[in-house]
Amino acid sequence: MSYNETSDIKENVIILNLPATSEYVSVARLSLSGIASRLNFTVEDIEDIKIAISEACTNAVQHAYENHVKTGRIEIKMTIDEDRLEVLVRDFGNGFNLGILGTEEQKKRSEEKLGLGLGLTFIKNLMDEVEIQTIPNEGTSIRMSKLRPLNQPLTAVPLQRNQAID
Amino acid sequence: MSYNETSDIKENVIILNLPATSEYVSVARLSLSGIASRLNFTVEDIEDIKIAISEACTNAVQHAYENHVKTGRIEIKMTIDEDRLEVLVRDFGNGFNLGILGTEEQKKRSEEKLGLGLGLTFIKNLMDEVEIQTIPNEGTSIRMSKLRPLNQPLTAVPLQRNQAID
Amino acid sequence: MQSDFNIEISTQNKVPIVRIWGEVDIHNCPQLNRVLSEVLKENDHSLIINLDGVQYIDSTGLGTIAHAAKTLSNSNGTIQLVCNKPQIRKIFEISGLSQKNVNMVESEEAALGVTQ
Amino acid sequence: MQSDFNIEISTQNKVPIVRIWGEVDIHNCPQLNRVLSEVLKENDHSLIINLDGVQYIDSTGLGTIAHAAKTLSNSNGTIQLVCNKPQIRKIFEISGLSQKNVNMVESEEAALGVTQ
Ligand SMILES: Nc1ncnc2c1ncn2[C@@H]1O[C@H](COP(=O)(O)OP(=O)(O)O)[C@@H](O)[C@H]1O
Ligand SMILES: Nc1ncnc2c1ncn2[C@@H]1O[C@H](COP(=O)(O)OP(=O)(O)O)[C@@H](O)[C@H]1O
Repeated sequence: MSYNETSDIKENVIILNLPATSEYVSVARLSLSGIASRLNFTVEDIEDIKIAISEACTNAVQHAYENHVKTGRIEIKMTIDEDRLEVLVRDFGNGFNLGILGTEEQKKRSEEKLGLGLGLTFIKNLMDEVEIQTIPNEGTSIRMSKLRPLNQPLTAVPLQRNQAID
Repeated sequence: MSYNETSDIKENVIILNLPATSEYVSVARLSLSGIASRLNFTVEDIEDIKIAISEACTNAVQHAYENHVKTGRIEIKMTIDEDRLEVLVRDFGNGFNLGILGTEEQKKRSEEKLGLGLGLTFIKNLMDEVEIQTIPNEGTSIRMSKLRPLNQPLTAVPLQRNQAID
Repeated sequence: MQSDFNIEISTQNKVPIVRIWGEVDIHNCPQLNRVLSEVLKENDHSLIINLDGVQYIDSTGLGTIAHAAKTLSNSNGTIQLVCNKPQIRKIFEISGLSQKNVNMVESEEAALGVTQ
Repeated sequence: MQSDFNIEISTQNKVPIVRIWGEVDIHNCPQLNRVLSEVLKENDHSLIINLDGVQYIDSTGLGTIAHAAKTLSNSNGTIQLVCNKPQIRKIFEISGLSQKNVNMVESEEAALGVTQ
Protein backbone atom coordinates (compact mmCIF):
# COMPACT_ATOMS: atom_id res chain seq x y z
CA MET A 1 0.00 0.00 0.00
CA SER A 2 1.31 3.46 -0.72
CA TYR A 3 0.64 7.03 0.22
CA ASN A 4 0.77 8.22 -3.35
CA GLU A 5 -2.78 8.39 -4.53
CA THR A 6 -4.32 11.03 -2.40
CA SER A 7 -6.89 12.32 -4.83
CA ASP A 8 -9.83 10.69 -3.09
CA ILE A 9 -9.26 12.43 0.22
CA LYS A 10 -11.98 14.92 1.08
CA GLU A 11 -11.13 18.58 0.82
CA ASN A 12 -10.36 20.35 4.08
CA VAL A 13 -8.86 17.24 5.55
CA ILE A 14 -5.37 17.30 6.97
CA ILE A 15 -3.64 14.06 7.79
CA LEU A 16 -0.67 13.71 10.07
CA ASN A 17 0.94 10.34 10.52
CA LEU A 18 3.52 9.98 13.30
CA PRO A 19 5.54 7.34 15.13
CA ALA A 20 3.78 6.42 18.38
CA THR A 21 6.59 7.65 20.61
CA SER A 22 6.52 10.34 23.23
CA GLU A 23 8.61 12.93 21.42
CA TYR A 24 6.03 13.34 18.67
CA VAL A 25 3.07 14.18 20.88
CA SER A 26 4.16 17.80 20.96
CA VAL A 27 4.44 17.80 17.17
CA ALA A 28 0.79 16.75 16.93
CA ARG A 29 -0.15 19.47 19.39
CA LEU A 30 1.77 22.16 17.57
CA SER A 31 0.36 21.24 14.15
CA LEU A 32 -3.15 21.15 15.47
CA SER A 33 -2.88 24.44 17.27
CA GLY A 34 -1.63 26.01 14.05
CA ILE A 35 -4.76 24.80 12.31
CA ALA A 36 -7.16 25.63 15.14
CA SER A 37 -5.79 29.16 15.39
CA ARG A 38 -6.93 29.83 11.83
CA LEU A 39 -10.49 28.79 12.61
CA ASN A 40 -11.56 31.63 14.88
CA PHE A 41 -11.50 29.42 17.95
CA THR A 42 -10.96 31.23 21.23
CA VAL A 43 -7.63 30.82 23.00
CA GLU A 44 -9.42 28.69 25.58
CA ASP A 45 -10.91 26.43 22.90
CA ILE A 46 -7.48 25.98 21.35
CA GLU A 47 -6.04 24.97 24.72
CA ASP A 48 -8.86 22.47 25.18
CA ILE A 49 -8.27 20.96 21.74
CA LYS A 50 -4.52 20.78 22.38
CA ILE A 51 -5.03 18.85 25.59
CA ALA A 52 -7.59 16.52 24.02
CA ILE A 53 -5.37 15.62 21.08
CA SER A 54 -2.41 15.18 23.41
CA GLU A 55 -4.32 12.83 25.65
CA ALA A 56 -5.42 10.73 22.69
CA CYS A 57 -1.86 10.56 21.33
CA THR A 58 -0.47 9.84 24.78
CA ASN A 59 -2.81 6.86 25.06
CA ALA A 60 -1.62 5.56 21.72
CA VAL A 61 1.99 5.91 22.91
CA GLN A 62 1.40 4.40 26.34
CA HIS A 63 -1.15 1.69 25.73
CA ALA A 64 -1.75 0.85 22.07
CA TYR A 65 1.47 -0.92 21.23
CA GLU A 66 2.34 -2.54 24.53
CA ASN A 67 4.37 -5.70 23.86
CA HIS A 68 4.78 -4.82 20.18
CA VAL A 69 8.29 -5.25 18.83
CA LYS A 70 8.04 -2.49 16.23
CA THR A 71 7.23 1.15 16.92
CA GLY A 72 3.61 1.67 15.95
CA ARG A 73 2.01 4.65 14.23
CA ILE A 74 -0.51 7.32 15.14
CA GLU A 75 -2.72 8.76 12.46
CA ILE A 76 -4.42 12.07 13.05
CA LYS A 77 -7.09 13.23 10.66
CA MET A 78 -8.40 16.73 11.07
CA THR A 79 -11.52 17.75 9.20
CA ILE A 80 -12.46 21.39 9.02
CA ASP A 81 -16.19 21.74 8.63
CA GLU A 82 -18.25 24.91 8.46
CA ASP A 83 -19.43 24.48 12.01
CA ARG A 84 -16.79 22.31 13.67
CA LEU A 85 -13.28 20.96 13.76
CA GLU A 86 -13.25 17.19 13.91
CA VAL A 87 -10.13 15.33 14.98
CA LEU A 88 -9.77 11.60 14.58
CA VAL A 89 -6.83 10.04 16.44
CA ARG A 90 -6.25 6.48 15.47
CA ASP A 91 -3.80 3.73 16.29
CA PHE A 92 -3.39 0.24 14.89
CA GLY A 93 -2.57 -1.47 18.16
CA ASN A 94 -4.03 -3.70 20.85
CA GLY A 95 -7.40 -2.08 21.34
CA PHE A 96 -8.99 -2.43 24.77
CA ASN A 97 -12.16 -3.42 26.52
CA LEU A 98 -14.28 -0.29 26.89
CA GLY A 99 -16.03 -1.98 29.84
CA ILE A 100 -12.84 -1.67 31.86
CA LEU A 101 -13.20 2.12 32.14
CA GLY A 102 -14.06 3.28 35.64
CA THR A 103 -13.31 -0.08 37.28
CA GLU A 104 -10.79 -0.74 40.07
CA GLU A 105 -8.68 -2.90 37.75
CA GLN A 106 -8.38 0.01 35.31
CA LYS A 107 -7.44 2.37 38.13
CA LYS A 108 -4.65 0.06 39.25
CA ARG A 109 -3.36 -0.30 35.71
CA SER A 110 -3.33 3.46 35.17
CA GLU A 111 -1.44 4.04 38.39
CA GLU A 112 1.26 1.59 37.40
CA LYS A 113 2.13 3.98 34.57
CA LEU A 114 1.84 7.09 36.77
CA GLY A 115 -1.46 7.73 34.98
CA LEU A 116 -4.51 9.12 36.67
CA GLY A 117 -6.96 7.29 34.45
CA LEU A 118 -8.02 10.75 33.40
CA GLY A 119 -7.03 10.92 29.73
CA LEU A 120 -10.40 9.91 28.34
CA THR A 121 -12.20 11.93 31.01
CA PHE A 122 -10.30 15.02 29.96
CA ILE A 123 -11.15 14.44 26.32
CA LYS A 124 -14.86 14.05 27.14
CA ASN A 125 -14.80 17.17 29.30
CA LEU A 126 -12.92 19.38 26.89
CA MET A 127 -14.50 18.48 23.55
CA ASP A 128 -18.11 18.89 22.39
CA GLU A 129 -18.51 15.41 20.92
CA VAL A 130 -16.47 12.28 21.53
CA GLU A 131 -16.82 8.80 20.11
CA ILE A 132 -14.48 5.90 20.86
CA GLN A 133 -14.13 2.81 18.73
CA THR A 134 -11.77 0.05 19.69
CA ILE A 135 -11.29 -3.42 18.28
CA PRO A 136 -8.96 -5.97 19.91
CA ASN A 137 -5.73 -6.31 17.93
CA GLU A 138 -6.94 -3.88 15.29
CA GLY A 139 -6.69 -0.65 17.16
CA THR A 140 -8.47 2.27 18.69
CA SER A 141 -9.83 5.45 17.21
CA ILE A 142 -11.19 8.46 19.00
CA ARG A 143 -13.28 10.90 17.03
CA MET A 144 -13.73 14.20 18.77
CA SER A 145 -15.05 17.52 17.67
CA LYS A 146 -15.25 21.06 18.85
CA LEU A 147 -17.91 23.41 17.54
CA ARG A 148 -16.62 26.58 15.94
CA PRO A 149 -17.72 29.66 17.86
CA LEU A 150 -18.95 31.83 15.00
CA ASN A 151 -19.38 31.39 11.31
CA GLN A 152 -16.71 33.88 10.34
CA PRO A 153 -14.70 33.52 7.14
CA LEU A 154 -11.80 31.10 7.39
CA THR A 155 -9.16 33.79 7.80
CA ALA A 156 -10.18 37.29 8.70
CA VAL A 157 -7.03 39.37 8.55
CA PRO A 158 -7.34 42.68 10.38
CA LEU A 159 -6.17 45.76 8.51
CA GLN A 160 -5.48 49.01 10.29
CA ARG A 161 -5.02 52.37 8.71
CA ASN A 162 -3.42 55.01 10.92
CA GLN A 163 -2.98 58.26 9.07
CA ALA A 164 -0.50 60.32 11.05
CA ILE A 165 -0.70 64.11 10.77
CA ASP A 166 1.45 65.21 7.89
CA MET B 1 -6.88 3.05 -1.37
CA SER B 2 -6.89 3.86 2.29
CA TYR B 3 -4.69 5.39 4.91
CA ASN B 4 -5.30 2.61 7.38
CA GLU B 5 -2.43 0.24 7.05
CA THR B 6 0.53 2.24 8.13
CA SER B 7 2.65 -0.53 9.51
CA ASP B 8 5.06 -0.57 6.60
CA ILE B 9 6.13 3.05 7.02
CA LYS B 10 9.70 3.45 8.14
CA GLU B 11 10.30 4.53 11.70
CA ASN B 12 11.20 8.18 12.20
CA VAL B 13 9.06 9.21 9.29
CA ILE B 14 6.39 11.83 9.72
CA ILE B 15 3.84 12.34 7.01
CA LEU B 16 1.69 15.41 6.62
CA ASN B 17 -0.93 15.51 3.90
CA LEU B 18 -2.58 18.86 3.20
CA PRO B 19 -4.89 20.53 0.71
CA ALA B 20 -2.82 22.48 -1.84
CA THR B 21 -4.24 25.86 -0.86
CA SER B 22 -2.43 28.89 0.46
CA GLU B 23 -3.76 28.78 4.01
CA TYR B 24 -2.07 25.48 4.74
CA VAL B 25 1.46 26.50 3.83
CA SER B 26 1.93 27.98 7.29
CA VAL B 27 0.66 24.75 8.84
CA ALA B 28 3.40 22.84 7.04
CA ARG B 29 5.95 25.38 8.22
CA LEU B 30 4.80 25.24 11.81
CA SER B 31 4.77 21.43 11.96
CA LEU B 32 8.19 21.21 10.43
CA SER B 33 9.71 23.79 12.70
CA GLY B 34 8.33 21.86 15.68
CA ILE B 35 10.17 18.80 14.43
CA ALA B 36 13.37 20.58 13.44
CA SER B 37 13.59 22.29 16.81
CA ARG B 38 13.89 18.87 18.47
CA LEU B 39 16.85 17.94 16.31
CA ASN B 40 19.49 20.29 17.66
CA PHE B 41 19.42 22.42 14.53
CA THR B 42 20.52 26.01 15.00
CA VAL B 43 17.91 28.74 14.83
CA GLU B 44 19.34 29.75 11.48
CA ASP B 45 19.08 26.20 10.13
CA ILE B 46 15.47 26.02 11.25
CA GLU B 47 14.70 29.28 9.43
CA ASP B 48 16.35 27.92 6.29
CA ILE B 49 14.32 24.71 6.45
CA LYS B 50 11.12 26.68 7.05
CA ILE B 51 11.70 28.78 3.96
CA ALA B 52 12.63 25.78 1.85
CA ILE B 53 9.52 23.80 2.79
CA SER B 54 7.38 26.89 2.29
CA GLU B 55 8.76 27.48 -1.18
CA ALA B 56 8.11 23.88 -2.17
CA CYS B 57 4.54 24.02 -0.85
CA THR B 58 3.97 27.41 -2.45
CA ASN B 59 4.97 25.94 -5.81
CA ALA B 60 2.51 23.10 -5.33
CA VAL B 61 -0.21 25.64 -4.52
CA GLN B 62 0.64 28.03 -7.35
CA HIS B 63 1.69 25.77 -10.17
CA ALA B 64 0.92 22.09 -9.66
CA TYR B 65 -2.85 22.10 -10.02
CA GLU B 66 -3.37 24.92 -12.51
CA ASN B 67 -6.56 24.26 -14.47
CA HIS B 68 -7.56 21.43 -12.16
CA VAL B 69 -11.19 21.47 -11.09
CA LYS B 70 -10.61 19.83 -7.71
CA THR B 71 -8.30 21.10 -5.00
CA GLY B 72 -5.15 18.99 -5.11
CA ARG B 73 -3.05 17.67 -2.25
CA ILE B 74 0.45 18.21 -0.94
CA GLU B 75 2.23 15.37 0.78
CA ILE B 76 5.16 16.14 3.01
CA LYS B 77 7.32 13.31 4.24
CA MET B 78 9.95 14.11 6.83
CA THR B 79 12.59 11.54 7.61
CA ILE B 80 14.77 12.01 10.64
CA ASP B 81 18.08 10.30 10.12
CA GLU B 82 21.08 10.22 12.43
CA ASP B 83 22.92 12.78 10.36
CA ARG B 84 20.20 14.68 8.49
CA LEU B 85 16.60 15.74 8.20
CA GLU B 86 15.16 14.87 4.84
CA VAL B 87 11.98 16.51 3.60
CA LEU B 88 10.11 15.28 0.55
CA VAL B 89 7.42 17.63 -0.74
CA ARG B 90 5.26 16.05 -3.36
CA ASP B 91 2.27 16.97 -5.44
CA PHE B 92 0.17 14.95 -7.85
CA GLY B 93 -0.34 17.70 -10.41
CA ASN B 94 0.82 18.90 -13.81
CA GLY B 95 4.54 18.48 -13.47
CA PHE B 96 6.74 20.78 -15.55
CA ASN B 97 9.62 20.83 -17.94
CA LEU B 98 12.81 21.18 -15.90
CA GLY B 99 14.48 22.64 -19.00
CA ILE B 100 12.33 25.75 -18.66
CA LEU B 101 14.18 26.87 -15.53
CA GLY B 102 16.32 29.94 -16.09
CA THR B 103 14.81 30.77 -19.49
CA GLU B 104 13.06 34.00 -20.49
CA GLU B 105 9.74 32.20 -20.91
CA GLN B 106 9.96 30.95 -17.32
CA LYS B 107 10.80 34.45 -16.10
CA LYS B 108 7.74 35.91 -17.81
CA ARG B 109 5.52 33.17 -16.40
CA SER B 110 6.82 33.74 -12.88
CA GLU B 111 6.22 37.46 -13.12
CA GLU B 112 2.63 36.97 -14.16
CA LYS B 113 2.04 35.46 -10.73
CA LEU B 114 4.10 38.13 -8.93
CA GLY B 115 6.77 35.45 -8.54
CA LEU B 116 10.46 36.13 -8.79
CA GLY B 117 11.30 32.72 -10.18
CA LEU B 118 13.31 32.32 -7.00
CA GLY B 119 11.51 29.53 -5.17
CA LEU B 120 13.72 26.72 -6.42
CA THR B 121 16.82 28.91 -6.17
CA PHE B 122 16.04 29.56 -2.51
CA ILE B 123 15.59 25.87 -1.85
CA LYS B 124 18.93 25.05 -3.49
CA ASN B 125 20.67 27.82 -1.57
CA LEU B 126 19.20 27.02 1.82
CA MET B 127 19.36 23.22 1.89
CA ASP B 128 22.38 20.92 1.74
CA GLU B 129 21.00 18.53 -0.85
CA VAL B 130 18.16 19.01 -3.32
CA GLU B 131 16.73 16.68 -5.93
CA ILE B 132 13.75 17.46 -8.15
CA GLN B 133 11.68 14.88 -9.95
CA THR B 134 8.79 15.90 -12.13
CA ILE B 135 6.65 13.90 -14.53
CA PRO B 136 4.05 15.55 -16.78
CA ASN B 137 0.52 14.96 -15.44
CA GLU B 138 1.81 12.83 -12.58
CA GLY B 139 3.36 15.47 -10.40
CA THR B 140 6.46 16.89 -8.90
CA SER B 141 8.49 15.91 -5.89
CA ILE B 142 11.33 17.80 -4.30
CA ARG B 143 13.59 15.90 -1.95
CA MET B 144 15.74 18.15 0.18
CA SER B 145 17.90 17.57 3.18
CA LYS B 146 19.74 19.49 5.78
CA LEU B 147 22.65 17.96 7.66
CA ARG B 148 22.31 17.91 11.43
CA PRO B 149 24.98 20.01 13.10
CA LEU B 150 26.15 17.60 15.77
CA ASN B 151 25.37 14.08 16.74
CA GLN B 152 23.74 14.93 20.02
CA PRO B 153 20.96 12.80 21.50
CA LEU B 154 17.53 13.51 20.04
CA THR B 155 16.38 15.65 22.94
CA ALA B 156 18.86 16.99 25.39
CA VAL B 157 16.88 18.65 28.15
CA PRO B 158 18.94 21.02 30.29
CA LEU B 159 18.58 20.69 34.05
CA GLN B 160 19.67 23.41 36.39
CA ARG B 161 20.16 23.14 40.09
CA ASN B 162 20.34 26.42 41.96
CA GLN B 163 20.76 25.89 45.66
CA ALA B 164 19.81 29.13 47.35
CA ILE B 165 21.35 29.88 50.76
CA ASP B 166 19.16 28.38 53.37
CA MET C 1 8.63 24.89 21.62
CA GLN C 2 8.96 21.85 23.82
CA SER C 3 12.73 21.86 23.64
CA ASP C 4 12.56 24.79 26.03
CA PHE C 5 11.46 22.50 28.87
CA ASN C 6 13.43 23.34 31.97
CA ILE C 7 13.41 22.50 35.68
CA GLU C 8 15.10 24.50 38.42
CA ILE C 9 15.43 23.35 42.02
CA SER C 10 16.10 25.66 44.95
CA THR C 11 15.44 25.72 48.68
CA GLN C 12 14.01 28.47 50.82
CA ASN C 13 13.48 28.19 54.60
CA LYS C 14 14.24 24.48 54.20
CA VAL C 15 11.33 24.14 51.79
CA PRO C 16 12.27 22.81 48.35
CA ILE C 17 10.97 24.81 45.41
CA VAL C 18 10.72 23.20 41.99
CA ARG C 19 10.17 25.68 39.17
CA ILE C 20 9.13 24.35 35.80
CA TRP C 21 9.17 26.08 32.41
CA GLY C 22 7.81 24.93 29.08
CA GLU C 23 5.36 22.22 28.11
CA VAL C 24 4.84 19.30 30.48
CA ASP C 25 3.72 16.21 28.62
CA ILE C 26 4.44 12.50 28.32
CA HIS C 27 7.85 13.20 26.86
CA ASN C 28 9.37 15.11 29.74
CA CYS C 29 7.33 13.67 32.62
CA PRO C 30 9.91 10.96 33.32
CA GLN C 31 12.46 13.70 33.91
CA LEU C 32 10.10 15.66 36.13
CA ASN C 33 9.34 12.47 38.02
CA ARG C 34 13.05 11.82 38.62
CA VAL C 35 13.57 15.35 39.92
CA LEU C 36 10.57 15.18 42.24
CA SER C 37 11.57 11.77 43.61
CA GLU C 38 15.06 13.05 44.31
CA VAL C 39 13.77 16.15 46.06
CA LEU C 40 11.37 14.08 48.16
CA LYS C 41 14.19 11.82 49.28
CA GLU C 42 15.71 14.77 51.11
CA ASN C 43 12.47 16.32 52.28
CA ASP C 44 9.27 14.40 52.84
CA HIS C 45 7.29 17.16 54.49
CA SER C 46 6.44 19.83 51.97
CA LEU C 47 7.20 20.94 48.48
CA ILE C 48 6.48 24.01 46.41
CA ILE C 49 5.99 23.52 42.69
CA ASN C 50 5.88 26.69 40.62
CA LEU C 51 4.02 26.25 37.34
CA ASP C 52 3.88 29.91 36.36
CA GLY C 53 6.39 29.29 33.58
CA VAL C 54 4.41 26.34 32.24
CA GLN C 55 2.48 26.95 29.02
CA TYR C 56 0.96 23.53 28.81
CA ILE C 57 0.32 20.54 31.03
CA ASP C 58 -1.85 17.48 30.47
CA SER C 59 -2.93 14.44 32.45
CA THR C 60 0.53 12.87 32.39
CA GLY C 61 1.91 16.01 34.06
CA LEU C 62 -0.88 15.97 36.61
CA GLY C 63 -0.22 12.29 37.17
CA THR C 64 3.42 12.97 37.91
CA ILE C 65 2.51 15.67 40.43
CA ALA C 66 -0.18 13.41 41.90
CA HIS C 67 2.44 10.70 42.35
CA ALA C 68 4.65 13.09 44.35
CA ALA C 69 1.60 14.19 46.36
CA LYS C 70 0.90 10.60 47.22
CA THR C 71 4.45 10.03 48.47
CA LEU C 72 4.16 13.18 50.57
CA SER C 73 0.79 12.19 51.98
CA ASN C 74 2.44 9.16 53.63
CA SER C 75 4.18 11.64 55.93
CA ASN C 76 1.25 14.07 56.05
CA GLY C 77 3.07 16.43 53.70
CA THR C 78 1.47 18.74 51.19
CA ILE C 79 2.29 20.23 47.80
CA GLN C 80 1.83 23.96 47.33
CA LEU C 81 1.18 24.57 43.68
CA VAL C 82 1.89 28.08 42.42
CA CYS C 83 -0.34 28.39 39.40
CA ASN C 84 -1.98 31.48 37.96
CA LYS C 85 -2.86 30.38 34.44
CA PRO C 86 -6.64 29.88 34.20
CA GLN C 87 -6.28 27.01 31.71
CA ILE C 88 -3.98 25.07 34.01
CA ARG C 89 -6.14 25.78 37.06
CA LYS C 90 -9.09 24.51 35.05
CA ILE C 91 -7.64 21.09 34.32
CA PHE C 92 -6.47 20.75 37.92
CA GLU C 93 -10.09 21.28 38.87
CA ILE C 94 -11.39 18.75 36.36
CA SER C 95 -8.85 16.26 37.74
CA GLY C 96 -10.08 16.54 41.32
CA LEU C 97 -6.46 16.70 42.51
CA SER C 98 -7.05 19.97 44.32
CA GLN C 99 -9.28 18.10 46.77
CA LYS C 100 -6.32 16.10 48.09
CA ASN C 101 -3.05 17.29 49.60
CA VAL C 102 -2.36 19.66 46.73
CA ASN C 103 -3.08 23.33 47.42
CA MET C 104 -3.27 25.96 44.71
CA VAL C 105 -1.60 29.20 45.76
CA GLU C 106 -0.89 32.47 44.01
CA SER C 107 2.81 32.93 44.73
CA GLU C 108 5.84 31.29 46.27
CA GLU C 109 5.59 33.81 49.12
CA ALA C 110 2.03 32.71 49.84
CA ALA C 111 3.18 29.10 49.66
CA LEU C 112 6.05 29.74 52.10
CA GLY C 113 3.61 31.44 54.45
CA VAL C 114 1.56 28.28 54.48
CA THR C 115 4.34 25.77 54.75
CA GLN C 116 6.34 27.54 57.44
CA MET D 1 0.95 32.21 14.45
CA GLN D 2 0.06 33.44 11.01
CA SER D 3 -3.34 34.72 12.10
CA ASP D 4 -1.41 37.59 13.71
CA PHE D 5 -0.55 39.04 10.30
CA ASN D 6 -1.11 42.78 10.37
CA ILE D 7 -0.41 45.81 8.18
CA GLU D 8 -0.40 49.43 9.32
CA ILE D 9 -0.13 52.42 7.01
CA SER D 10 0.95 55.88 8.09
CA THR D 11 2.57 58.93 6.52
CA GLN D 12 5.48 61.03 7.72
CA ASN D 13 6.86 64.06 5.87
CA LYS D 14 4.64 63.00 2.96
CA VAL D 15 6.42 59.64 2.81
CA PRO D 16 4.15 56.64 3.24
CA ILE D 17 5.27 54.09 5.79
CA VAL D 18 3.94 50.53 5.63
CA ARG D 19 4.62 48.49 8.76
CA ILE D 20 4.11 44.75 8.62
CA TRP D 21 3.82 42.26 11.46
CA GLY D 22 3.69 38.49 11.40
CA GLU D 23 4.52 35.95 8.73
CA VAL D 24 4.48 37.04 5.11
CA ASP D 25 3.76 34.13 2.80
CA ILE D 26 1.63 33.14 -0.16
CA HIS D 27 -1.52 33.37 1.93
CA ASN D 28 -1.34 37.02 2.90
CA CYS D 29 0.70 38.38 -0.03
CA PRO D 30 -2.43 39.27 -2.01
CA GLN D 31 -3.46 41.52 0.86
CA LEU D 32 -0.02 43.09 1.09
CA ASN D 33 -0.07 43.61 -2.66
CA ARG D 34 -3.44 45.41 -2.47
CA VAL D 35 -2.18 47.70 0.27
CA LEU D 36 1.04 48.53 -1.57
CA SER D 37 -0.79 49.20 -4.86
CA GLU D 38 -3.19 51.53 -3.07
CA VAL D 39 -0.38 53.40 -1.37
CA LEU D 40 1.52 53.76 -4.64
CA LYS D 41 -1.55 55.23 -6.33
CA GLU D 42 -1.25 58.24 -4.03
CA ASN D 43 2.53 58.43 -3.97
CA ASP D 44 4.76 57.15 -6.74
CA HIS D 45 8.00 58.58 -5.46
CA SER D 46 9.12 56.76 -2.37
CA LEU D 47 7.92 54.28 0.19
CA ILE D 48 9.20 53.00 3.51
CA ILE D 49 8.42 49.39 4.39
CA ASN D 50 9.18 48.39 7.95
CA LEU D 51 9.76 44.65 8.34
CA ASP D 52 11.03 44.71 11.91
CA GLY D 53 7.82 43.07 13.11
CA VAL D 54 8.06 40.32 10.50
CA GLN D 55 9.12 36.92 11.78
CA TYR D 56 9.07 35.22 8.43
CA ILE D 57 9.09 36.11 4.75
CA ASP D 58 9.66 33.94 1.71
CA SER D 59 9.99 34.44 -2.04
CA THR D 60 6.31 35.33 -2.46
CA GLY D 61 6.77 38.18 0.02
CA LEU D 62 9.91 39.34 -1.74
CA GLY D 63 8.05 39.09 -5.05
CA THR D 64 5.30 41.36 -3.76
CA ILE D 65 7.83 43.93 -2.60
CA ALA D 66 9.73 43.59 -5.88
CA HIS D 67 6.50 44.27 -7.74
CA ALA D 68 6.03 47.52 -5.81
CA ALA D 69 9.68 48.40 -6.43
CA LYS D 70 9.15 47.94 -10.15
CA THR D 71 6.14 50.25 -10.17
CA LEU D 72 8.19 52.85 -8.28
CA SER D 73 11.16 52.50 -10.61
CA ASN D 74 8.97 53.77 -13.47
CA SER D 75 9.02 57.15 -11.70
CA ASN D 76 12.59 56.77 -10.41
CA GLY D 77 11.24 56.06 -6.92
CA THR D 78 12.86 53.83 -4.34
CA ILE D 79 11.80 51.58 -1.49
CA GLN D 80 13.52 52.00 1.86
CA LEU D 81 13.33 48.69 3.64
CA VAL D 82 13.73 48.79 7.41
CA CYS D 83 15.00 45.35 8.28
CA ASN D 84 17.24 44.28 11.12
CA LYS D 85 16.63 40.52 11.27
CA PRO D 86 19.70 38.71 9.92
CA GLN D 87 17.61 35.88 8.45
CA ILE D 88 15.46 38.29 6.47
CA ARG D 89 18.44 40.32 5.31
CA LYS D 90 20.02 37.07 4.18
CA ILE D 91 17.22 36.07 1.87
CA PHE D 92 17.04 39.59 0.47
CA GLU D 93 20.68 39.18 -0.39
CA ILE D 94 20.17 35.77 -2.00
CA SER D 95 17.35 37.30 -4.05
CA GLY D 96 19.52 40.04 -5.51
CA LEU D 97 16.71 42.55 -4.89
CA SER D 98 18.97 44.80 -2.86
CA GLN D 99 20.89 45.55 -6.06
CA LYS D 100 17.86 47.33 -7.55
CA ASN D 101 15.87 50.28 -6.22
CA VAL D 102 15.38 48.65 -2.82
CA ASN D 103 17.63 49.96 -0.04
CA MET D 104 18.08 48.22 3.29
CA VAL D 105 18.14 50.69 6.18
CA GLU D 106 18.30 50.29 9.92
CA SER D 107 15.42 52.48 11.04
CA GLU D 108 12.52 54.59 9.81
CA GLU D 109 14.50 57.66 10.86
CA ALA D 110 17.40 56.61 8.67
CA ALA D 111 14.95 55.95 5.85
CA LEU D 112 13.36 59.37 6.24
CA GLY D 113 16.78 60.96 6.18
CA VAL D 114 17.42 59.31 2.84
CA THR D 115 14.06 59.95 1.25
CA GLN D 116 13.70 63.59 2.25
N1 LIG E 1 -5.31 3.83 22.39
C1 LIG E 1 -5.44 2.89 23.37
N2 LIG E 1 -5.03 1.64 23.15
C2 LIG E 1 -5.15 0.69 24.12
N3 LIG E 1 -5.70 0.94 25.33
C3 LIG E 1 -6.13 2.19 25.60
C4 LIG E 1 -6.02 3.23 24.64
N4 LIG E 1 -6.56 4.35 25.19
C5 LIG E 1 -6.94 4.03 26.42
N5 LIG E 1 -6.71 2.72 26.70
C6 LIG E 1 -7.04 2.00 27.94
O1 LIG E 1 -7.97 2.80 28.66
C7 LIG E 1 -7.45 3.13 29.94
C8 LIG E 1 -7.91 4.52 30.35
O2 LIG E 1 -7.27 5.51 29.58
P1 LIG E 1 -7.15 6.98 30.14
O3 LIG E 1 -8.50 7.46 30.55
O4 LIG E 1 -6.51 7.81 29.08
O5 LIG E 1 -6.25 6.89 31.43
P2 LIG E 1 -4.68 6.55 31.58
O6 LIG E 1 -4.07 6.66 30.22
O7 LIG E 1 -4.16 7.54 32.56
O8 LIG E 1 -4.63 5.15 32.13
C9 LIG E 1 -5.95 2.98 29.84
O9 LIG E 1 -5.36 2.69 31.08
C10 LIG E 1 -5.84 1.81 28.86
O10 LIG E 1 -5.98 0.59 29.52
N1 LIG F 1 5.26 21.80 -8.09
C1 LIG F 1 5.30 22.35 -9.33
N2 LIG F 1 4.38 21.99 -10.26
C2 LIG F 1 4.39 22.52 -11.50
N3 LIG F 1 5.29 23.46 -11.91
C3 LIG F 1 6.23 23.87 -11.02
C4 LIG F 1 6.28 23.34 -9.69
N4 LIG F 1 7.33 23.93 -9.04
C5 LIG F 1 7.88 24.77 -9.93
N5 LIG F 1 7.24 24.74 -11.12
C6 LIG F 1 7.59 25.53 -12.33
O1 LIG F 1 8.91 26.01 -12.17
C7 LIG F 1 8.93 27.43 -12.23
C8 LIG F 1 9.99 28.00 -11.27
O2 LIG F 1 9.60 27.84 -9.94
P1 LIG F 1 10.22 28.76 -8.81
O3 LIG F 1 11.70 28.74 -8.93
O4 LIG F 1 9.66 28.32 -7.51
O5 LIG F 1 9.72 30.24 -9.16
P2 LIG F 1 8.24 30.88 -9.13
O6 LIG F 1 7.38 29.95 -8.34
O7 LIG F 1 8.43 32.21 -8.48
O8 LIG F 1 7.82 30.98 -10.55
C9 LIG F 1 7.52 27.88 -11.92
O9 LIG F 1 7.21 29.14 -12.50
C10 LIG F 1 6.71 26.74 -12.54
O10 LIG F 1 6.53 26.94 -13.92
